[in-house]
Amino acid sequence: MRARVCDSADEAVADVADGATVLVGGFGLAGMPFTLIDALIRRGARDLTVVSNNAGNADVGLAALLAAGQVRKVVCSFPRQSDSYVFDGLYRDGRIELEVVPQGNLAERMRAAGAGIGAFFTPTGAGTMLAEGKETREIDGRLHVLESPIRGDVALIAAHTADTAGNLVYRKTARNFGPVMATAAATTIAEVRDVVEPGQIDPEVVVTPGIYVDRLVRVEAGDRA
Amino acid sequence: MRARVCDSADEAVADVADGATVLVGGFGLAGMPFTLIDALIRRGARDLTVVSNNAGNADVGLAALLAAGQVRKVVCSFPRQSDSYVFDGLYRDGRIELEVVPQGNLAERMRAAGAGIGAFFTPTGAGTMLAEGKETREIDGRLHVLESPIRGDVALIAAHTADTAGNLVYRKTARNFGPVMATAAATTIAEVRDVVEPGQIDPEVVVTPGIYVDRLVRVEAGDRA
Amino acid sequence: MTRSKDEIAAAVAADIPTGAYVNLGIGQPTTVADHLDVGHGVVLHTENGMLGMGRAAVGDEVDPDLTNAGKVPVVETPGCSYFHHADSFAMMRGGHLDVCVLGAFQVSVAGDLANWHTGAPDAIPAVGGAMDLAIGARSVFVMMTLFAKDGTPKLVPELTYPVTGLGCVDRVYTDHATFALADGAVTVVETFGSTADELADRLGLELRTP
Amino acid sequence: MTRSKDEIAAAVAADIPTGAYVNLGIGQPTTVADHLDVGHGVVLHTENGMLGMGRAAVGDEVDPDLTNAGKVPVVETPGCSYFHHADSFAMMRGGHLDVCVLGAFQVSVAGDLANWHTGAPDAIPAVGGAMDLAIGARSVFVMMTLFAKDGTPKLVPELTYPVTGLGCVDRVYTDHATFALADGAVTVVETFGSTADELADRLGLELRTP
Repeated sequence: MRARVCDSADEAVADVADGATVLVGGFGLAGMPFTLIDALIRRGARDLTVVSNNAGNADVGLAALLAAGQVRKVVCSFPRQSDSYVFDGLYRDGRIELEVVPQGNLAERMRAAGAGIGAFFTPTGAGTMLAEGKETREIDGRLHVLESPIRGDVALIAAHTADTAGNLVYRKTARNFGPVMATAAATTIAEVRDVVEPGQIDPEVVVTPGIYVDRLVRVEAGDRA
Repeated sequence: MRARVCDSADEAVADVADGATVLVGGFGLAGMPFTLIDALIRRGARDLTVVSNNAGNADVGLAALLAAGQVRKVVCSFPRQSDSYVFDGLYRDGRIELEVVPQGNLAERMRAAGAGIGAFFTPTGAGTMLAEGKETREIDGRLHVLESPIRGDVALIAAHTADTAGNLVYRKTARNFGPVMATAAATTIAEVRDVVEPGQIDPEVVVTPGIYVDRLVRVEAGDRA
Repeated sequence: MTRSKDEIAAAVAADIPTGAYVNLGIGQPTTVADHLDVGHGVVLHTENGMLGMGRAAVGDEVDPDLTNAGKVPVVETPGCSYFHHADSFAMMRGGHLDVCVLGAFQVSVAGDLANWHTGAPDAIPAVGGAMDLAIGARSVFVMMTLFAKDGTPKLVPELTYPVTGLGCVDRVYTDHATFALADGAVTVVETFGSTADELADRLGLELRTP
Repeated sequence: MTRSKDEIAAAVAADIPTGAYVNLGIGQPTTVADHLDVGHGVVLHTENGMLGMGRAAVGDEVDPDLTNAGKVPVVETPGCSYFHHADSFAMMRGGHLDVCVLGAFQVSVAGDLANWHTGAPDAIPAVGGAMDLAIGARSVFVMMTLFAKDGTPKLVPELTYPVTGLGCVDRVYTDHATFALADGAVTVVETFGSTADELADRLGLELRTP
């Protein structure tokens, strides 16, 4: 169904339920959907599983969501950063679960969810403690591990421009996980700096086709942390 | 290594060896690399395995390569078309082998080759005669079949514009298999209508990053059949 | 009176919700587009890498770089997009299309589909995107005549033709009736020129009525 | 005299061929860029979705939407391109990068790499793209000190730290020597301040000389 342009971020996330798996775009701060995360904090949904590359920086965005006590588990590749003190504290206090996934497997597992691939053999992580308990197989003389899709109930992503058909374009390395997460969630919500009419984005340069986008929220550039 | 702009298509395909697996872009005639195929016919490499969506139309492009008797086996999704009489004749005479692969598995198997995925479980084709002899597994209540990567020794593709860093953009539905095949071959050769300097293609709109492209041949729009 | 092909296409179109993402395959099902509000209410996907496909191109609109899955030149609609083949089939396989419409040689009561290969020893097999569409779309609609030219039923207890996809068909639109398939049972939605009982007799199947 | 960090970086750079596609990970290895002809001879890949990454951004060049894998703002080079994360890691895993340069806690004589986790019970595990880089690039170069601060060798018979990747390291550049690893054997390429025999003694390893 066509993308719906919401009046507010609060409206966009109003049905995110307790216990939901939420895919959160961004690599560090680039591409992080700050406005949607802030709305999710106001929404107050709890017991969330968050899938994101990092586990929050400083006190903004994902870190603020963690600080609000709404997240039960983080699935990410790199929680430990110089300014990830919110996560660090929760983790050391035993108040949050952590599943570390190699970054390429994290991306590929979400891609598999979006692409209808049931499971895939990857050499990444094979023979390491992150593959413990998982099926392995030697293929062409190389050890592979079988990895499964990661699906989201909802994806919160940030893009640059959308049209009202839901097509998205991104900006520079802020693209990162957005296009993959958009395919992997039952409901995808994108915050964008501009919303234009269908036909105003060249069909050759669309990165995320509108079929993957359910809701749009326009944010002012100044809304960004 | 950086893409090399060849003086001619003949130079570009000069090292395609007998017995090579050649990925050939195009869906029907759209995106078919006519100029490179004609050069491959002049080159005369034999005993080729061709991977392409179709098995040639009328007497041009891939059909001409088949007619020249250079192809031992075709791996494709849809050989039977109203004007595929060259293939039909060879096949009925027992002079060419055929492996039929569901179109999405064909694309995904080449994507796996390019992406370093050892094998993947797909629901497409599971339980059909095209999955006979292949490993199957029920995942989340659904039957899947394990499919393996398809690698090429060389990919021949057509794009619209390249820069000398090898970055490619395509045009409309002529994009089709080009970007996937470019990732799946040891050597990728692209015929393009224009070659520009690095920086003249917006980095946001590059479809095939230059890392996947080894050789470029400029063709006049009028060179197309 | 049985339904004409055009009436069948119109019936399929009437069951496609506004805003749906739809793939019409190749051949007969593409005529469903004539009954859809394409480019506004409904968005057409074509397997060769486009969402927002428009109608057939005419005259100067014909562009060899822009065709549908049947290699017929088409036009763009506002808001369309292009993507490569792996992305296009990821979209199909990943369950993102709301509806696809396919022709068939046979459909079984379990929703198994046969539409890619007659199994005849001299036939050249060609599958294209049929298996991907069969298992990928949220709803799979089949358009076909209910009986082959020799009178043999095409809605059958079990397939005798090679399988395209297992348990994938949701609705079957034919000249004689529309059927809904679920949980191994066939429900007659509406009939044309026969009663449900008469069809059950001719088909040799148990048919439910709504 | 042993080599300085900058001399190690220069030695790594000298072994990277013109035209190579290279990933320099995060941290110390990124200093190799200072010794490369980036944007002309060598093309840098960054895991967060860019090929043709340029130098660190300064002043008005800083753009929060354009960073390297260490989240440091960078600039574009002509001919660069952007892509999403699954495509970026497909590029890495698919063996398309010529060289990647990584730091390490330990490297074994078999080329096994440990660089992501100390295994300490109070450490928060964080792997990032290290495992993808370790198994993906055609050549994996490690930059490290040859001995830990307590004097323990970091080139070892077998890893005691958790594995990042098995049999993946091709060359090890250290303050004391450069080593080439192949087929379970270690060859000393050049030494600084010690002889190969002295290093073999300190490491407790059999070292070949070219």
